[in-house]
Amino acid sequence: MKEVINLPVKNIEEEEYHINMGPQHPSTHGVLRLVVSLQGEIVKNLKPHCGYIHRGIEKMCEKDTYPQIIHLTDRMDYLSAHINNHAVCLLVEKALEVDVPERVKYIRTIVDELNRIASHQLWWCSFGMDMGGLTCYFYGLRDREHILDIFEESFGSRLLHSYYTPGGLMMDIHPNFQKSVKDFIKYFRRKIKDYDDILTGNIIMQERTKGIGILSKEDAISYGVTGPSGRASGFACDVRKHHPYGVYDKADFQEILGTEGDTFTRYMMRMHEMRESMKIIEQLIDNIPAGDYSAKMKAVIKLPAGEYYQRVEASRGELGVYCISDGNKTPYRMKFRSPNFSNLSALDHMSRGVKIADLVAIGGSLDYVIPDIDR
Amino acid sequence: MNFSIYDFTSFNQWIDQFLRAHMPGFWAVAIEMTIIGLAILLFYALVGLFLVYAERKVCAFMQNRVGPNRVGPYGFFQTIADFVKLMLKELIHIKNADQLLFNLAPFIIIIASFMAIAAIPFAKGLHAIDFDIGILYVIAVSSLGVVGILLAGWSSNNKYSLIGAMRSGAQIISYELSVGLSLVTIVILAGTMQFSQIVEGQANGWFIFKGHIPAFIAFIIFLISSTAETNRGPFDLAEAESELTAGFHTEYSGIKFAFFFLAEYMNMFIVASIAATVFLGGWMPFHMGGWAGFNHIMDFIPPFVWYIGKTFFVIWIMMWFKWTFPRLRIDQLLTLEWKYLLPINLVNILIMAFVVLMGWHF
Amino acid sequence: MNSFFKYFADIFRAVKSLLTGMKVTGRYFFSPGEIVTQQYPENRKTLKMYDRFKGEVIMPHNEQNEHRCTGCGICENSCPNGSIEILQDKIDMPDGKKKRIIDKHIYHLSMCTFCGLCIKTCPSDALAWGQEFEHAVFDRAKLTKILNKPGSSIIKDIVE
Amino acid sequence: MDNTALKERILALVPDAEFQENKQFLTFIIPPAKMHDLAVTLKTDAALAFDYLFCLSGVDMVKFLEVVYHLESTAHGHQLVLKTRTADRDNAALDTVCDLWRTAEFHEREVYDLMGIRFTNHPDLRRLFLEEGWIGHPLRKDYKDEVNIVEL
Repeated sequence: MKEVINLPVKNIEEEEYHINMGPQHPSTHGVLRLVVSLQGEIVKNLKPHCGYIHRGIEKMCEKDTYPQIIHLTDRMDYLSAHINNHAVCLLVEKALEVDVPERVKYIRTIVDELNRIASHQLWWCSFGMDMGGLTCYFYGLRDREHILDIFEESFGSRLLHSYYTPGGLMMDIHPNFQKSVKDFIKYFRRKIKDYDDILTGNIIMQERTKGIGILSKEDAISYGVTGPSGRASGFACDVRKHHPYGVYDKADFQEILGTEGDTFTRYMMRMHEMRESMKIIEQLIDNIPAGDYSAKMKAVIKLPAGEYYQRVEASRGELGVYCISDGNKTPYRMKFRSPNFSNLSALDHMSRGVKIADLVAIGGSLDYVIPDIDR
Repeated sequence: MNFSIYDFTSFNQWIDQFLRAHMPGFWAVAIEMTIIGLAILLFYALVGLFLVYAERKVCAFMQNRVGPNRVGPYGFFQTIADFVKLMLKELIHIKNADQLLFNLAPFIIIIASFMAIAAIPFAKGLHAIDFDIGILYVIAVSSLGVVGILLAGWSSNNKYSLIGAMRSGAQIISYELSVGLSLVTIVILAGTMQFSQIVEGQANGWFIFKGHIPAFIAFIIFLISSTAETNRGPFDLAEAESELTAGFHTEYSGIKFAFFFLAEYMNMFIVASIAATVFLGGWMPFHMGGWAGFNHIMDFIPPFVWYIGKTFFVIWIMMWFKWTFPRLRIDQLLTLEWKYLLPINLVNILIMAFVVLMGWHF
Repeated sequence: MNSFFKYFADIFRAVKSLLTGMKVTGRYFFSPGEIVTQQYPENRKTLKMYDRFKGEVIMPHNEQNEHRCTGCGICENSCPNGSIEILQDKIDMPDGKKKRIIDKHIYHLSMCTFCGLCIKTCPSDALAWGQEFEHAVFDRAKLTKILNKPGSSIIKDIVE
Repeated sequence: MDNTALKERILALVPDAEFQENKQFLTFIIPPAKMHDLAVTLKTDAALAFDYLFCLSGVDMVKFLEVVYHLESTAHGHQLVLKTRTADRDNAALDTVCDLWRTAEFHEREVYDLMGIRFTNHPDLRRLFLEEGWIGHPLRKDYKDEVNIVEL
């Protein structure tokens, strides 16, 4: 006869189990691993495990000259590559006290905003996919393709451009640039209605996101959640407004703040931001002043010894570049305060007590890009 | 009215008499059953393959894409190529999985959908078996599929599969009610549960027109709840790709996965046929009262074409749902059923009973 | 009574929002003119990349098989990944001096990140972007290219 | 509060804080023992209210290891940079600030992982990017890895 094993009696209702979401999971948008403790379908807590795509960009920067760093920052948050490059360029220009031509500032601002729209389009379509609406994905990519075409025409590549250089730009914009940007704005103003029709107004989506994953303003500040996600909680953190760079001080745009701090507000923030970005581009595109596309720079850029910090508003939040120079042509220490890194740290706090499906929605609304977290 | 040109009854009787004249009755029945079985199997495979192709094309057009267009003309043989690929793929052996149940589950699902197809009338006289409780039989058999899903989820020894299976269980138990009750609404109007008589009853107008408002509401509810019952569209929680990777069939590969895949499409075909038969007149042509010439032209379109056309129309609507809406969450799914569909359905039955009682239908 | 109306208002609102979404997909279903897919291998003949497209680094040669590279090595230094290697050679000039010329300009396409620093820093504009983008090969060694063509020489009037 | 008032205030709170010249930010070097107390005051004092820690970085200055805190007050808009140093390279340990600014939890884990500074009282101090059992801390200047780091 078989021996009867007395297992310890557990209350099944309270029993927790763990599942690994990722590193290969459709909704982690890359190689992020979330160890989720579940009780039934309710998330009790989760632990993010990063580092699957850690390339040591900060260490590599210590070996590279300042123009060479640009091609590394491209690859941090690859969806806002221009904006990352902008941060490094501004830092070098600030350290050397170089005055870049107005034309460069205008072009950089316009390209940054185009990049932001492209990034938010990809966010929108992948958010739709996280929610289970697969058609959204193709509509988002369809419209993003137009921006990538503009980029390809002017800068030669679609995703990782390395277009900015310390002191200016790699090359001047293509003669067609202004026309194609204006065409795109006209096109996208028409197509963004599809986005609202198919996802924003949808009752299923609204019911799934309203009141889910609430992050209070205090928590948002404490966790350093910035960008659209932080602004959804009411945290006025738009670097473009508070520490303007480029020609953002000349453009008229709103910093839209939410109050709820839930998934739906984060969604709406990005939808509004796309429209605000279009507004900025429309104001600037016709006023690009003539001039040189780069300031005169020395062949070998050496930063004076000291510490520099530059903040820019990347499409997912505040990107900070902290550089310590010892006067050489390579930085002594380069630190990137990446927006996704801080945003991810709040995921555990936000997703306690929600269902797995909500966890996916919250993750989608935070819009994390894993290479930016791991660097 | 006269459908004799496309009537299969005499043809069937002729085969039956021919066989019985040449052999004992037992053998005749056995041969008939084999023929019917093979015919349904062939039909099943063809429809399954076509539906996979159709879904890809439909979703591609909705998403501004072209869809499959490499294998054969307009990519028509794409699904056959896929099926060959799936047959040749390795069957992954799962450690610590319950092997018996794990291997059994795909068959349960496919047998359940196979059994349901037997009762569906494709044309006059063209059905495997005409139960006098046809609707009840189909509801009962089609809900057997959930057993397969539960077994698949349980035996895979995978938490994603288990969550998917449990979701599916809750979902199908709830939505079974709505499917049944919305059909009951029409049964009240038709006064029978036999499919052949339901179709005959729609000779002078489909039930969705005859029963006007309550029948229309029942049709909508049937569409929603049958979409849910086939684990499709916005109700695909059991295999929620972005949450559970592939839900209950995460661990399946090769031909076993193909079984799940095929069964999903066949279930869709079955519920669409039921919707077409019960609400849209099945193989009955479209007739307008008083327009004799028009009705005569309609009669010349074969009933099988009518039936397939209506079924694919319903399938197209279900695909339209799937490729438009985001997925529901499990609590929303249950809220929709218990707070909205079920009460509306019950009231709707009362209204229908009242309408029939007062003779307010057409 | 209020909640009764709210119940039906909710249903109405929900159905309306769902129909709005279905209108969008339905519209695209019936308008095949909106299809954006490129039929890639079929449209090879008409497919033209933009002039500035960064396909690969090339060294343009003129009809006399002459290029502009002096072999100074600035591109090699400015490359962040070491994807350029320059093998130099010395030749005797007629006036008795030795002159540095390029022997092989080796370009590892597999390591290139297309940052464009070599092209930007080149003092004699010897390098340029090529529009070729079909780089897939079965052998990794084929991705290592020698940019100066065999037997080529430098254009006469280039001075460092 | 403008920078001069802020400077006086910090020096009043921590008299042995060392002021460091920097064009952009008001920078102080704080002795490690007093760092946490100062942080509590900075966070809670209504006039200071530094509630937003926007960057926390570890720096290896060879002679000592340094942690740099970039602080901002969302209410007042003033910014401040604090640094603490520890000369002990083998058992570097500093007080955590993640009880005040929750974002520090991840940043400190990153610094621990890549720079090897332990943070006492940190709730979950594990390596963040590298696997458990990795030898060495890559961002240190004396880190050697012949296999993975290719010198050009």
